[in-house]
Amino acid sequence: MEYITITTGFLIILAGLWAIMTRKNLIRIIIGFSLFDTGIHIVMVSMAFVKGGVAPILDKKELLTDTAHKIVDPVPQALVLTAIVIGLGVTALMLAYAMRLHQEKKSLDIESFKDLKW
Amino acid sequence: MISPIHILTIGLGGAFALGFVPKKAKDAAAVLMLAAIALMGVLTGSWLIGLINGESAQQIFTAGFKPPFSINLLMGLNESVLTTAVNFIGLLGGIYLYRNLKEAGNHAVMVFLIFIMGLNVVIMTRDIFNLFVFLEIVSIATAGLVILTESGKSIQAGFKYMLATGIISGVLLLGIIFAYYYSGTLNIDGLTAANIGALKGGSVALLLIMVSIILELKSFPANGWGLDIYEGSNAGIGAMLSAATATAMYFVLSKLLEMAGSEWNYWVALIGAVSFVGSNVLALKQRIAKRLLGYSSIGQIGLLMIILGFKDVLGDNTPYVAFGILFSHYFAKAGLFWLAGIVKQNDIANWAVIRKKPYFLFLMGTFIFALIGFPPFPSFFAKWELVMELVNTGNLPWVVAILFGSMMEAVYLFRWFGYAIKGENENIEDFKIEWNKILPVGIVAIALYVTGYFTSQHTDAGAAINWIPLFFVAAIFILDFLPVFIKNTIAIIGMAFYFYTIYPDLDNLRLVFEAIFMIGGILTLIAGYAYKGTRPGFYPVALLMYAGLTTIIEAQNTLQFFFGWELMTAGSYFLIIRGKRSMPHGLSYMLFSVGGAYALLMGLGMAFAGQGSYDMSIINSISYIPYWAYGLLIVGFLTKTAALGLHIWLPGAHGEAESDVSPMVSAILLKAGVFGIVLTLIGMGGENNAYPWLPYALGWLGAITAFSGNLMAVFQEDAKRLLAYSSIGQLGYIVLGFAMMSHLGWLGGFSYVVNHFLYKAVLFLTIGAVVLRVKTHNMYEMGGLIKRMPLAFTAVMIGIIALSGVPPLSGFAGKWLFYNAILEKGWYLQGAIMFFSGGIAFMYLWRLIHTIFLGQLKDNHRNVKEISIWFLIPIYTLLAGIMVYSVKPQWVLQPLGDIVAQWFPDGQLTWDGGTAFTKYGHWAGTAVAVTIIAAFLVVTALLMISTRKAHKVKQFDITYSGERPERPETTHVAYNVFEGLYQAMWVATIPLVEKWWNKVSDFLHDTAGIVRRIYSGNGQSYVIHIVLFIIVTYFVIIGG
Amino acid sequence: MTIAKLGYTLLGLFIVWNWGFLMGAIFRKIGARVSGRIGIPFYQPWINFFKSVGVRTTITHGVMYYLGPVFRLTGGIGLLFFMPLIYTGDPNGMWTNFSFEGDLILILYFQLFGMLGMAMGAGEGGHPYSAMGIARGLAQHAAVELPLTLAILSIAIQYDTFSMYKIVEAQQGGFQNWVLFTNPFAAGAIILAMLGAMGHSPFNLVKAPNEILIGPATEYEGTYLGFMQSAGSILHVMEAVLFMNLVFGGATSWPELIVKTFLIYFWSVFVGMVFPRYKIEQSITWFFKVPLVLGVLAIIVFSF
Amino acid sequence: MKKLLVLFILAAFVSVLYPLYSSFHGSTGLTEVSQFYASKENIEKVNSQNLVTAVVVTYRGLDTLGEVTILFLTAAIIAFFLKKESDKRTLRKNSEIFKTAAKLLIPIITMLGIYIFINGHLTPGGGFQGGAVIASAVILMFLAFPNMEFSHKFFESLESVSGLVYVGLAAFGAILGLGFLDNAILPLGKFGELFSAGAIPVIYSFVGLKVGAELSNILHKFKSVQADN
Amino acid sequence: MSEKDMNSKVSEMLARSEANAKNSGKKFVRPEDEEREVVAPDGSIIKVNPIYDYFSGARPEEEKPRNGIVEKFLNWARAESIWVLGFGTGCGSIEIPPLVTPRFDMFRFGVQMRPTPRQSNAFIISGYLSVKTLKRVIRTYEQMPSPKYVLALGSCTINGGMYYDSYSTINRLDHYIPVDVYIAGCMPRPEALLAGFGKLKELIKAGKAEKANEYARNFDWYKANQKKIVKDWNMPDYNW
Repeated sequence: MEYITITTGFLIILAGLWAIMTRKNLIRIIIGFSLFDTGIHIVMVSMAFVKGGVAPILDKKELLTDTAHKIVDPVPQALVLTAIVIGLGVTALMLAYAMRLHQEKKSLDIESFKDLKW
Repeated sequence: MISPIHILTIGLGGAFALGFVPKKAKDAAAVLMLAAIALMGVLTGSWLIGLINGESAQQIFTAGFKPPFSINLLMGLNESVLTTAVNFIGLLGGIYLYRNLKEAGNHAVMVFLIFIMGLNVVIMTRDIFNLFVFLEIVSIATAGLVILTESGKSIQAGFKYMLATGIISGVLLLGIIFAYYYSGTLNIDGLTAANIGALKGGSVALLLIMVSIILELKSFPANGWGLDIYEGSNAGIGAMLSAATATAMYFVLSKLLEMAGSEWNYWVALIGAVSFVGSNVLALKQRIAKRLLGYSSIGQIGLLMIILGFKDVLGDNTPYVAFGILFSHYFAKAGLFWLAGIVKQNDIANWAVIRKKPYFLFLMGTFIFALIGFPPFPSFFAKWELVMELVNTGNLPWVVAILFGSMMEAVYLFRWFGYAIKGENENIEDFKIEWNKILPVGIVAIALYVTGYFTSQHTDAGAAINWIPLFFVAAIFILDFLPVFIKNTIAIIGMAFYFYTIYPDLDNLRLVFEAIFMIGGILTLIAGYAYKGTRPGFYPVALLMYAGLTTIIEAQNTLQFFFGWELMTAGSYFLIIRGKRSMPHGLSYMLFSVGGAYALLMGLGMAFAGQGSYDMSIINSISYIPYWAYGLLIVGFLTKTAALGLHIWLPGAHGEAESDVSPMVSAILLKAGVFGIVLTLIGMGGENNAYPWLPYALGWLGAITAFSGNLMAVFQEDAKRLLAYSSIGQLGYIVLGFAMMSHLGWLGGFSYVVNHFLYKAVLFLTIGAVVLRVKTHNMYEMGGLIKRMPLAFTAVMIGIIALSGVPPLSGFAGKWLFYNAILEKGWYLQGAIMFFSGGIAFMYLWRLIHTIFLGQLKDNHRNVKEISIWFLIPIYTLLAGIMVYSVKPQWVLQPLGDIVAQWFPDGQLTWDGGTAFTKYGHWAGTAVAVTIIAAFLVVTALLMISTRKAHKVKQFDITYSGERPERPETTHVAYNVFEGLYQAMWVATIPLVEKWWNKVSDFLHDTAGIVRRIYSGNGQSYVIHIVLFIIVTYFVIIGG
Repeated sequence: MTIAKLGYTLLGLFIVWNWGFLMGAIFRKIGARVSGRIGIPFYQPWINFFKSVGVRTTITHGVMYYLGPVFRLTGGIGLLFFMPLIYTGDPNGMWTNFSFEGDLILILYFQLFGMLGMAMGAGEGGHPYSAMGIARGLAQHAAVELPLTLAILSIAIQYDTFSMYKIVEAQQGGFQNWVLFTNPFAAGAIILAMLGAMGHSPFNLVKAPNEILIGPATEYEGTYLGFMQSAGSILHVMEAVLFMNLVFGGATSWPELIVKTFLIYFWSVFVGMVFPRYKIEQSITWFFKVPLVLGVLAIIVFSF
Repeated sequence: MKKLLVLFILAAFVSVLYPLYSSFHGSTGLTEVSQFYASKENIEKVNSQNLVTAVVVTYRGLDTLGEVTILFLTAAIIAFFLKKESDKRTLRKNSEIFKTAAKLLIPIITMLGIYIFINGHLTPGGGFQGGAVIASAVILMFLAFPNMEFSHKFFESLESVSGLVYVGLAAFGAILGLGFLDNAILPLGKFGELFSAGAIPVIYSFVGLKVGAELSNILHKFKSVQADN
Repeated sequence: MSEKDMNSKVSEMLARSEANAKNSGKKFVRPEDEEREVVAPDGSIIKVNPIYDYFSGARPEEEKPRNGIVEKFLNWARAESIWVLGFGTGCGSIEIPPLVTPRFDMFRFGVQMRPTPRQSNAFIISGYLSVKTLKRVIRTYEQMPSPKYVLALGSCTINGGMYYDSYSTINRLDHYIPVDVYIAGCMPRPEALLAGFGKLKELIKAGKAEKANEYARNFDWYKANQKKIVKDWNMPDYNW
């Protein structure tokens, strides 16, 4: 199970990077970035998985005893929550930027924003 | 004391509270923000004071659990210093950006506040994921602040920044989660204990963490986005990024480096070195001020990374060194960015406009000198300590890299500064002054001086520095508004009094040089009375140079010596660049000086290595690769004496300087280099030293320098350049003399030192005064001035006779001693070259006196007056010195001989009355003078008797084949007089050295021009750089 | 002692002055006879001198113009003062003049004294040709000095002294002891460099008669000219004495001095009769070729 | 060509990541930290049924504070970045079915959101999730009633108030000496009930409100600058 | 400034001067001899008069011979040391070079050529003398130190010879400068010249060759004659 997710995660990371590095359209690049981020989140979640563990929500009585051996790791899950929100913020901001860039040059091609160089 | 966690409370609370401030009360929002930052500053500042006074560091636990189970923060000494610094600069930056923030509205104010708060937490946090979160806060806030003052460029820069930092933080996150996976903890101390680097995957996780932090520091070459943001954003934001963010990130790196383990030290240092050198080389080609500052910031961070990488080597000194560099960078870079915002000029050539408000120029100079590491700024002491320790531990390649990078930095910063001082500024719009923008700049400038002073007090060697001359300079600087007459009097009295108080403490060797520096200084300052007005800026810089010179003489330890050396360099740089056309020459002077100073620094480092002391006596017993050490010291000093190969700065610098500055920099300043060489050669162990090849090479260098300097002088059309080249030649003699390492050679050298001071001061002062009258340097535009300025002519005549070494005047003493020394030493070919140089010298001397004073008087000079009395006073005082020396050479040579006898005791020179005897020959100076003068007088009397009725004719009463000349210009043979000699010897005048240095310069600039094309401006390629950087570091560090 | 010495020296000066005039006349005469003329009477230089001194009007361009001939004549006289003329075996002998005041280096540098003064004096005359002549002269002088210095240094190494007297002393006892034979490279360099120092054709572009009038002296007339003629005659003899002392074993008596200086002078005149005038760059290049190589060889032979 | 280069770079990057991947072998147990969180005494000390929430709000509460700050920051930046409002657009009228459905759904979605964050310490979900659900209601509102005037003042005030309360609660702990963000400043209550886990539900509620307000704000800004082209 | 510009400027100046001369009725002055103004380094204006400012121009004075024996000795020396100024002023200069050949060999008489007037005491006016050359002759003659002697070679110097009616040559040399010895003929051969030298020697030794003093004594007369014939007089009255 965890191998599937972690493999998927890494593949999504690579796909995201591919998009960032090859696409010309800003929106696609942002999507690529989103993919990259998501891939990392998936990798993070994979870390949390413990064979045979259940979600760390102690809504059943039996979970309250020897909890540590029955649940999956809550920490990466907490981390991924934070990471997702951060990714959301960054993506939102990037989109805002893309909008403004489009207003500036009426183009979404990343090649057309090279006023600063060298 | 209040818990540091309330920084968060204040920062976030303030930010959230800002939401309630009505949109229209713009001032209220900005003031609230400043108050919040100030409050954070007070909080951290109180911690700083407390921790300095011995309180223990405090751990802050959140959520009531101990780490590693909850996030904890640490407030230690380092943290308190850095958070205080961040809040301080944040406050100043807030003040600077007051208007921008106010106009941008509440939201922008919030962002700024959160930015500062985020940096505080980044510094304090001890949890790696928390670090990630707050790093994201900082970078998102940065992305927001970039567009504070919106332009197309800033938005582009912001987007690239977001893209790049997005990738970097993704990588960081990946690293963090795997680190957690391997170690089971997110606490930095826990991770340190877990030593995850030892595992296969763990090492990669560690690599990802480290590399992403390094990338966040905008390491070369994956830093195009960083440069864009420096260039694209508001200057005030640039200042924040460069000062505050970089400071915080640097501390993060140091935190994580502990976690990564000592094997990472090397890699961090390596990446730092690549970054430092690469970024500074690339900056060479840069002409946009803010981007230039960006390159420089990245370079400085690279340097700091090197320091971090060597923290084991530096040991307890690491904070001292790191903070020294960091604070110089922090204040200076913030100041420069702010200045960039005030001046509002992109192209560095347009910065000439800053001169319209001179105190801004002063501020800029302060920052630039602080960045390069001149005294009295903290970076000077830090760099000193760094180099000393690195050399001490044998890390020479690193020192070379550091010094090379610093050199490159000096190139572009001084080029920029040169534009500011001397560039064309008539057509550039003046900039406006806003008080809220000046205040922070002024504060950081003052802070630089203050921190510099306190940094110096930190070490024993630094505490020994005599600050009195500098305070005198500062006092003169404050009194700069006074007229010349008053300042000049103060300066002369001050110098005279200082000389009077210190001369009893000096040994004879130092007394000779101190007398040249001080008495020469006073005499040349007397000439300053000829100037009118306030002559702004002259006295502080002139006295700065003299302060440096006297510090060199008085130096008890090598740090003091180097301190004085750099002060002198700075002072003389400003003096030189005062000339009308001296911008390029000022630059090359500075670069050679800086290069020489670095050679010196390295040499002194080698002296320090193995001896562990800074006392001046360590030069006498260098044990660590002494050949190199002495060689480097000599090369360092040779840049000041303008030996061939290192001379190209001199002609322009001396030639274009002001009339009374030329003698200062030629007759006096060059002796500082000689003093250094003397010290080095003494250190090498006198006659039977263990390094025979060094003096041998030095001797040849001196001879060839004498030859080519003199030959070049022959072909000059510019009187002052002629004298400048002549100085090169004369210094060649001096170097040759000392290189002989014998009693006679040294006596000859000393004789030349005294003599060169006397006659070169006379010549430069006189020619300078003439130039002031006729307003041109070109000799062919003068002529026949003997009729108008007989006193000046007499001075020059005596000066050139003394220089040429024709008996009976004093120059012959040196020549005579030289030949005896040469015969004794067996350096015949050098001696022959020297004699040949003397013959060549004769040509330029004749040219000097002929084309200026003899021949035809030009029409427009018919009414020029005799040179100013204020020039004549020092000139004739010096002439009196020459005459005394000529008639009674034993009065000068015997004391000099006693000095030399300390190291070269065997008395090859004996005195019998007024006659000097060596093994080879004899010379009775007084008798020769009497004989010649008597013969001269008898012949004169005879001629006067027989031509008593001579008719005095005018300038065109010459035989002209029955015709009459048309104009003085066409009758005066002055232009290209030595064409024949040139046709015979043009081969020797090819400026190979200059070509070589030009090639070097072109190569570096071309390299920079090519390499910097990787910064294509495309955000995507920056991502590729980042990924490549990770890949390369992976393959280099972990290796496949 | 010193007074007596002064007397002898002045007597020597008188002899040298006259000998210089006579030698000049003899060579004019020889030159005339070579071309089939009768030539000037041998006393012509004296007549010329007196005529020059006896002009009725004279001009002056200024103080330095005035002092030019003074410098030149003082240069000649001083050279004689510092040069031991006749070797008598006594270092303080009467004909050693004032050579106790200085050695060979003093002589070498003092040669420049007259040149410098003349250069400045001619400069104030304001005539363009004077300046040209001086410029050429200085350039050529520098080129001559290089091989000359090398050769002199070589001799100094050979005898381990800079003292002119000792150099002469060491060459006594037969012509086989002369530097000419003991140090042929140095002698060769000196003999060739001497041509330049004497200023005859092909190295007479300083005066270059009829090209730049007569160079530095163009504006000088009357008494000035007389002084310069005197200085010229003294300097010619003294140059010859210098080379005689250096290379040809000095002189033990006045006749020997006269014969030797005559021959030395003859050498330069002989070359002058044969070769046409060099241009300045040709002249300099020539001195950098043969004499320089000889000089360097002389140094190498005696320093290793 | 460039793509080939990128492919090559990616291949190299894979080789960087490969050791991570290859050394990953799943987890067989909890880490030391997680075991600490899952230990009985600590469960009782925090008294939150949802362990993830306990970690998010308490143990790693500072991260959450930072995360809220990031959203706040993003909203603020977008607010002053996109402050230029473009002209009103003329949009096609929405169908009646859509509008009616929206009217029906918006309160329900909002309710769901509120439910999620109030019960964050008991069931999966929490402040962020709840806030996001609320924001989706706002999106629906924008889509259904594009011309409706929208008071962002309210959202901004809500945002600030929630933030202040959050920071206040956090600092309160520190002032009380319990620790910054300690949830024990409020009574812990009975395990598994709504009023349990001390300050967690309160904090999470305000987080939810804040996130909802912030996301709505962001969306509103995006909407208001959209031009017709 | 290119050559073309220079030429056009010069011709412009020339035209202006000519026009000025025509309009004002004054004498023609070459453009380069016009008064001009130069700017001193301190910015003040200096007026330059090229004809007078550069020259001393003082009148010559009679130089009394010394007393008795001294003067006799000096006269003998002067006679035995005749230094001729080597300027060829007319067609007869072709007769001078043979004097240095073995056939004539003037050196044996103490005669030799000098390239500069400062060092010469004899001046050979060799044949016809154009007005243009006369100006140069006058300047050169005046620059020679006294005592100085003039040998007029050929009949043209006596009465104009075959050019007696030429518009551009002078008829009588002794109207302009005093002449010591005339050597008649057209042209006289070098032998005649040698004979002339012999005559000059006699005169000098007898103390009769005091024409330089005569020139000083009758300076105004000579000057008036000279200025009458030399139209563009652009020198001071006496050239030192």
